[in-house]
Amino acid sequence: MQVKVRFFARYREMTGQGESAVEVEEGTTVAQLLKKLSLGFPELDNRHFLIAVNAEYATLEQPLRHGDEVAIIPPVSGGEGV
Amino acid sequence: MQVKVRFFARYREMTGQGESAVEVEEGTTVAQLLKKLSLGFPELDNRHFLIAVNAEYATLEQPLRHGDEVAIIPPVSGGEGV
Amino acid sequence: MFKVTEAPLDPQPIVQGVLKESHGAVVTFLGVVRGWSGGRRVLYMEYEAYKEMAEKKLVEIGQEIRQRWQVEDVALYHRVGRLEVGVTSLVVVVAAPHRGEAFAACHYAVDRLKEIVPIWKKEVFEDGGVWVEGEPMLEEK
Amino acid sequence: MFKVTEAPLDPQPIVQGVLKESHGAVVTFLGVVRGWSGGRRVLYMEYEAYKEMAEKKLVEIGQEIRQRWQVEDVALYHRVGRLEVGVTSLVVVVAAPHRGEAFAACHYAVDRLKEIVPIWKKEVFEDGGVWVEGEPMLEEK
Repeated sequence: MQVKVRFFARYREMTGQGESAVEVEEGTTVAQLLKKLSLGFPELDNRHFLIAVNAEYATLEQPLRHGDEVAIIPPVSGGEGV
Repeated sequence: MQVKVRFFARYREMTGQGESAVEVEEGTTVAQLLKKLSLGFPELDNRHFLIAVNAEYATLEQPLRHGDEVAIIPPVSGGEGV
Repeated sequence: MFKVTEAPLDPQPIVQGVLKESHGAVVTFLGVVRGWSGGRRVLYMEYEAYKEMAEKKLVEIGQEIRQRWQVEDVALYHRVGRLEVGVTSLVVVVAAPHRGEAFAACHYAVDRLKEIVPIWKKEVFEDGGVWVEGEPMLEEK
Repeated sequence: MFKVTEAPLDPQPIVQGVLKESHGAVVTFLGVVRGWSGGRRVLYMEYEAYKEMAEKKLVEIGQEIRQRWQVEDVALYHRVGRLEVGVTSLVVVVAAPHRGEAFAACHYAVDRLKEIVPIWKKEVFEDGGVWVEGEPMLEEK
């Protein structure tokens, strides 16, 4: 099955892409997807980010389904100065 | 000597005037002035107000000088709803 | 930056007047004439000020804020006269580097205005008007 | 009332959009691009959002405020893209009958936005840009 992975801010720049279609096995969890992604992007190993699945914060244990949109969410910094 | 007395809000309406020139003896205090005023305006006896002399809050003991502006300041209620 | 006026209040130029390059946060308070008071329909409000003293007290509030939060960019405008429902009677703007002091200082300014600034309002209903009186100050200054 | 947009933010229509006759207090927060960060001159900021999720989280903040303060009239607008110094990136407006809940809810909304809403900013200096990262959330949701 296929999931879409979206990268933002420093991860978008780091990976050089805003999104990527990734082929994974049925029942893959978020953690397993991240492990697979980190082969191509070692910085994804540091885990200084959260994960959203279909625009909602998710746990590492969450199993994915075909067509899911998975987003790498670095610590947010909207609004005015920190 | 003469002082000017200013009335605001309910006291302006009550006395029917915004201000009044009052003749008082040299060295009259705020308290003595109020006592004199209350002969004409008994409601001034209730003391539910503060006094300002020359646009600054003053005590009852403060002695007045010729030309002073004395204001009756009911509890303020500016801004939005109470 | 500290004014009692009969003219309509427009927050936008007031904000521009206090904003500096070092600021990241602007907190604005608008006091607005409510259409209801104690369940009764308000027709309009009459605001009255002891103008000279009120402006002096507004400046003092600005000084208090500078001392407490080292925040210098504060504006306090109060409109007086007959104000219809929905009309802005009060604009308080505080601009500061960060939001914490901007919120605290703006809230403080409004609280303080309702304690020491000689401005009064009369709520006018269909059957007449009532002067609103705030809490009497506990001690005289 | 809950928007992530590339368009300039104008607080005035946003205020008008939440104001009702029962309101006496409107608190507005403007987040503004600062010209200085850590003593360095900022040229401009780049704001980026995960738009679909960010707008969902803005709506959630509105719901949290309704539950906590029974305040319903809240607007949260965040601008994204390249924003110059002095430009407004964030507008939060809370209108309520009284000022206490309006200040509390507006401050809460800004704090919460900086915790859960997926928007990021890059400070761009003469010698390059730096993505600002807030505090990492302590626990995952």
